Amino acid sequence: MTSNLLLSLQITALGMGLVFGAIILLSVMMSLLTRFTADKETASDSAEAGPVTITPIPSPSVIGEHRAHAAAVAVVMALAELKQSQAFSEPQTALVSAWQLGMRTRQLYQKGLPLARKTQKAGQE
Amino acid sequence: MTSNLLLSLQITALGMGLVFGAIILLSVMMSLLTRFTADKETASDSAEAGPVTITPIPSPSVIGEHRAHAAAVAVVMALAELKQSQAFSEPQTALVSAWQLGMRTRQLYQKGLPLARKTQKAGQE
Amino acid sequence: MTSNLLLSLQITALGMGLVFGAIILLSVMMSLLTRFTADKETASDSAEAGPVTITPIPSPSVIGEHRAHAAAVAVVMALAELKQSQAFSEPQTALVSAWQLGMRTRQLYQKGLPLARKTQKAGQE
Amino acid sequence: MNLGELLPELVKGLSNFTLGNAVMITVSLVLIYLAIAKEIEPVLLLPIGFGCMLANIPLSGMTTAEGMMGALYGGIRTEIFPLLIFVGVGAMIDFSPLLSQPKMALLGAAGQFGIFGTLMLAIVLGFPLNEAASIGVIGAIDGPTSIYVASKLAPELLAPIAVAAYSYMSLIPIIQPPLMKLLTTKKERMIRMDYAPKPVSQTALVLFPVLITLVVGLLVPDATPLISMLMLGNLLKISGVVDRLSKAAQNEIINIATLFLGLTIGATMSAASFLNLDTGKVLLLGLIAFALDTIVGLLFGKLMMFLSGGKINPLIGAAGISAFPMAGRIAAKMALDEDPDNFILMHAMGSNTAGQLGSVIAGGVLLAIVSKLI
Amino acid sequence: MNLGELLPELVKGLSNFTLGNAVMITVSLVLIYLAIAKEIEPVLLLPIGFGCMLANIPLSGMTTAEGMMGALYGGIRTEIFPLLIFVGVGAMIDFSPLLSQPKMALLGAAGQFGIFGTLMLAIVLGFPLNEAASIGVIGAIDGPTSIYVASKLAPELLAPIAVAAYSYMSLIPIIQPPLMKLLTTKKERMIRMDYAPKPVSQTALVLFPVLITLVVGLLVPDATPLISMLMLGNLLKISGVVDRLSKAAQNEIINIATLFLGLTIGATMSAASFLNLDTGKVLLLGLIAFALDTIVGLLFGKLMMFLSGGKINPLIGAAGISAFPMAGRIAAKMALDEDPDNFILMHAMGSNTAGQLGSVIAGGVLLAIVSKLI
Amino acid sequence: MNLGELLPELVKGLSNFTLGNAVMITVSLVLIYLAIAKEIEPVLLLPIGFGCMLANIPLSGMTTAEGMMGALYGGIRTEIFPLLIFVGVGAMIDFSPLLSQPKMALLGAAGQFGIFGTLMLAIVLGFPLNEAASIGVIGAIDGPTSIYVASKLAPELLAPIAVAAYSYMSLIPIIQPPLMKLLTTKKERMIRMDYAPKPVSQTALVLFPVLITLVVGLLVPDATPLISMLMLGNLLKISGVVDRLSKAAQNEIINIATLFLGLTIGATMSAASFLNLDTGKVLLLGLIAFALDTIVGLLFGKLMMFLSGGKINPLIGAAGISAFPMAGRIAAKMALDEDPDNFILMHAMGSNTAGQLGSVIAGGVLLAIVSKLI
Ligand code: NA
Ligand code: NA
Ligand code: NA
Repeated sequence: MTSNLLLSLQITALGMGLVFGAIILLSVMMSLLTRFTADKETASDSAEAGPVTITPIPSPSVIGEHRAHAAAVAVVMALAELKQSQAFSEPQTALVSAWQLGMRTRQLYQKGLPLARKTQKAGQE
Repeated sequence: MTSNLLLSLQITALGMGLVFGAIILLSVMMSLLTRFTADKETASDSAEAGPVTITPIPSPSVIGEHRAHAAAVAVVMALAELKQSQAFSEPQTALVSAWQLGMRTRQLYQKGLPLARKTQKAGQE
Repeated sequence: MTSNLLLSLQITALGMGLVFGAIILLSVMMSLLTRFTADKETASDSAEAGPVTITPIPSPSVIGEHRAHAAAVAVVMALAELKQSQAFSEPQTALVSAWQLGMRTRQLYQKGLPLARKTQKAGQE
Repeated sequence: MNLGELLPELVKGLSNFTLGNAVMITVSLVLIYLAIAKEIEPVLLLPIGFGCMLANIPLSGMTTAEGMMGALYGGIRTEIFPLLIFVGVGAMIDFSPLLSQPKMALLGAAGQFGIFGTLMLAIVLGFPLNEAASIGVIGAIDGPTSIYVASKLAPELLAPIAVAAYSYMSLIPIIQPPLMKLLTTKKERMIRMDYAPKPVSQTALVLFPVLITLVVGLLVPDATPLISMLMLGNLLKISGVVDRLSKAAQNEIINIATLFLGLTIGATMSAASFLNLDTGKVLLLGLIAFALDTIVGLLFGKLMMFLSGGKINPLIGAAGISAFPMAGRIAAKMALDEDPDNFILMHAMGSNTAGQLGSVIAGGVLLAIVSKLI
Repeated sequence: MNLGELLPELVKGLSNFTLGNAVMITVSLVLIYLAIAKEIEPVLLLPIGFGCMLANIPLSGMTTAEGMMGALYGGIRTEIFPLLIFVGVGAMIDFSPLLSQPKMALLGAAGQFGIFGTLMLAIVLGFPLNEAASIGVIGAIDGPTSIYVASKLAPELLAPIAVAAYSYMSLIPIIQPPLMKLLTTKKERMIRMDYAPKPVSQTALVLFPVLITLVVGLLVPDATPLISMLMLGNLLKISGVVDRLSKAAQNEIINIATLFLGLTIGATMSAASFLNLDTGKVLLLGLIAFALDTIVGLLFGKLMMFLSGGKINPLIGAAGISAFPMAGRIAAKMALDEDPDNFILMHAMGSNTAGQLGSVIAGGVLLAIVSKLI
Repeated sequence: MNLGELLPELVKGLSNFTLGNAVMITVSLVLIYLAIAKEIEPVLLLPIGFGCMLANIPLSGMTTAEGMMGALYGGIRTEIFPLLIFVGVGAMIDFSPLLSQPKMALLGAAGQFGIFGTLMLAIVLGFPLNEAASIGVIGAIDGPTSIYVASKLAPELLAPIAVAAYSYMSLIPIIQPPLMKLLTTKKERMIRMDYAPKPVSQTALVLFPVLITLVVGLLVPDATPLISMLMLGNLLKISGVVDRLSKAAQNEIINIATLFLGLTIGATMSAASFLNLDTGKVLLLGLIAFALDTIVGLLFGKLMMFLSGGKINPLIGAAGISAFPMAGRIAAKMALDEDPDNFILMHAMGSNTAGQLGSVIAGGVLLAIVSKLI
């Protein structure tokens, strides 16, 4: 019993140690990762990335602009939602046809046939 | 052979008896169920319930209103269909983003940011 | 080794022979198939058939019309795409409700209830 | 070495092709034709027909235990395919017409007589009890139930029973109307039914599947898998809180299960196992069961008409056999043909959904009795 | 023969119905009620409740090895269901808030103390080590991880642990706020956190799941299945080049896995296996683990507050327990309630996603240590 | 007890990490990079790369028989994954260009020579017959067929063969154009092809998959599984009566099968099994098979050009190798590059779909001959 308790104490110490060790390693890794991959056009990127991506904006200290930030975030979110909604409602086209269509489209843009181009758009909406 | 026939007769008697017994029990259960759960705003309820729900309306005896009833039913059906069509075409949003977005929305409605609210709507359409 | 090589030569001869044999048979089968099933309203058919169906049009030799042909093809493709996109975004209605609704619709068209008919349309869009 | 010895290997397909294969492939082509050209239950007859074709291409290896069809057969042995289909069907059924007129339920019991009547007939024809029972269930024109019972009691008859259960569904507009005209007078068919049901609350609709599962499960344990999956699907839909699951049940789950079930059933239709007198008898007896179900349903409908003092249109009795939802639709259509203002669809669907419950219960009862006797 | 001898067969359902079954069916009805009426994690509690109901209908045969639930149980034995759910969850998680503030990760480590604290407590209460460890993991309020660890270390406790892990998720708004108020001052809860993260590039977001899988996999091999499937889902989404797969993961795959997992877990809740003192202890200890996780998380949050000179709002510490994404949401809500202009959602989600990583790592660490010791 | 003895357990991941693992993880990162950054067949290379990474994390237990990957491997052993992918591919193929110009089919036969040529080469290099045959099939650049044949004849080479078959698909724009320029004159590439096909009726399009299945199945039974699933998918789509199934095939079924297949294939790429000279040889020979296929296809195209009196553009010969639909696309692009008004896409796709049939038939023929000889 006491031995068990002792054992469990050791497990706790060891376990929490390992968890903290691993997490600290990960957090170092993350800072390096973000540092070495930092780039400009992040906002657009992450907005495209998916519905749950938040655009990091250097946030001001003024309250009013706090609101602005929240608004910006919400807008991006909503747009992302919207994006996704389209992504979902748009036909999951057969790859094949996609390829063929894609190719023909190229040909047509080269020569520009208004009719075809119009239908094209319809096709993608 | 005759013994087999006799047996099958017994099975039939027993089987039909059991089936009727069970069904009668169920029908009693159903009447109790509907009696004890009866409530007002059934129409809306059932319309939401799904595409195949029929709105029970105390039906009149006049023929003309028979038509009316059928019309009403059909309308409810059509609306249900419509509802469902929206249900289906709306993005199956990632739960996470749904939560986060939902929360931000609350915040924004508290402060009321027209832009955000507009985009919001777009997001849900 | 040489025996192996000999063997592989035999396999190649035999294998290519069988492949050509089978393919030739299939190509004969195909010509018969198209000959005996030829019909008129192919274009519409194939457009309905799916996203990757191409409408064969007796093609002229003039270059300009070559373009026209490609355009036509692309249009059909785009339309097919469009069709499919609708097919995908429209609710995959429960068969049951589809049946019931379908039936009611018939009844209503018989008697013509504008309201119902309108909602109907909405339901299907 | 001499490749000459390879020749038999290279023509093994043709050299092992039997007349029986030819016949069965013709059958498969007919099934595919009916599915595509006549749109008869295409979602099932097309895969069944295609599977049948595969089963009769010699030495393809697809129907061996290691082959694809052999692997998919596990979905039938464990009954997972028919049960998953029931989850999807349950999510598409609406029980409110039944809930609002509980006495309609009786029609769902009467509509099962053909099952037992046919069982007797099959016994007389010399079928063993387990096969006779499986054949009778065809009368319910209820695919998953028929397949479930057959795979438990008489797997050797699975193919013909499944084919019958699904293809007869399409014979409803051909078989039932004449019987209706034969057994009911125009006057009876014109009976208007006031539609003044008790209002059905959302609560009742949600409690319904739960209670049905409990009551039927405790009374007829062997019916639990079928009834519970049907009710699970219904609960997923009606609860309104698990849209993702309800849509999954109505789409990916039922679609995939249907495709695989069809292929696997078809793959059991090898000439060896399918081409024999029994198959013919099964198909014929199934037809009789179907007709008997309809007849007794109609007669019981007339009985209720008398008891109700002519307030009940006997046509709805024919919807009690199950064959959901076709039978309910046809009954309403018949009434409509006699009088374009006679709408009994609600009542017919009530009887029809009751028939669905009835046939599942009957299937469970048969399983219980027969598995005990054999 | 004499049908009399059939009677026992016909009432077997009722005659085998035990008081225990009645109790468990009541439990199942409560779970279904909570799922539908209170919308508490309906996607899981509804199937769990329904499966529990089925498991307590005597002789239905569904939970035998040949039955449907028996067959589906393979998805838990092979851990495929929980892992597929993680693929879907991963495709729904956004790690950018964490990536932009890596030090938040520490909160995800502190939030796992309750797991070990509860392990100690369970040992004291006399649970064997393998069960004690499985119970502790409930503290993460992370269903798939709890199920994964339990099915490896103590399958006999799978049902109560799964039920706890999923139903406690819904207790977060009830359990955490009081603890937050108790352990933090209004002034602390009102701390504003400047949100000036390092910008996160698409490249970083794509590399993240790959690196996490490698690092965690090499450090804690036993955590690889959980972490890798979570990261695979995330990679499918964030890569942006495999929309079909990402959508499949977020829809058909997770929906089907969730439905089957819920049913199967529920089906393990037979009276025989569930109705005993241990279950009560497990549920209670799980609650303690949950509370301990929250408390230590908050205290660590306060520590970071002091170290940062009051720049960090301690509330986000409570989000480090995992319970993704509810805990993060609640923390932000608390701050908002004190001051409608105090937006700490980004920070809370950073801490919350770190908690998700932390609980998976803790689970793996426990598996490694315990499986070695027993 | 002394926790010291736990240390080896805690560092087992790192202590068992071999140089081979490091190399293979690098390989996996390259595959993932190509998939995401270069968008090279991401739907397959991403899962394959990720699976490869998992297979080289020591002691994760995922690739053991009880692990997730071990369980999923059943989908390859039973060939269900590649066959389900073919169902989806079939639902995406349009055979009307081929049906409208049946003589194009011949190109699909010529395009398979590389398979046999490479088999000879592999024999010379000392590969046993079964492996040589599996390697040759890479030439078809047809993933499912390559995987199907390899898993039957030489499962030990499954990983390199699958990787080659899928990654070479992306080399088509790099490998084929030079060969085309080398073997054809600009004048030949500029040949215009009148597109005056026989009209193709819906009936023909529906009968096509059925007849192909029957004819190929009877001639080459070993090709039945592949050809029949390809044709089943096509029939589901073209029949137009089973939209639910056709969509299921084009979406949930193919998506899930693709994800699982990719992961499982990748999981076979452990350092032990993948890092050896044979793998290098396989990859190289696969490349040769690919090139040979293209060359012979082009030469046969020229032959047809001469026989037709210059009416046939030899470029479409290169599309006969299979590699559907990339090869067809490239051939048309080459013609377009020479003359922006030269549209031979219809003809190229005709030849390309014929190549798809040809490679399946060639695969079946090899299975028949080789399995008889070994
Ligand atoms: Na019946
Ligand atoms: Na935790
Ligand atoms: Na080839």
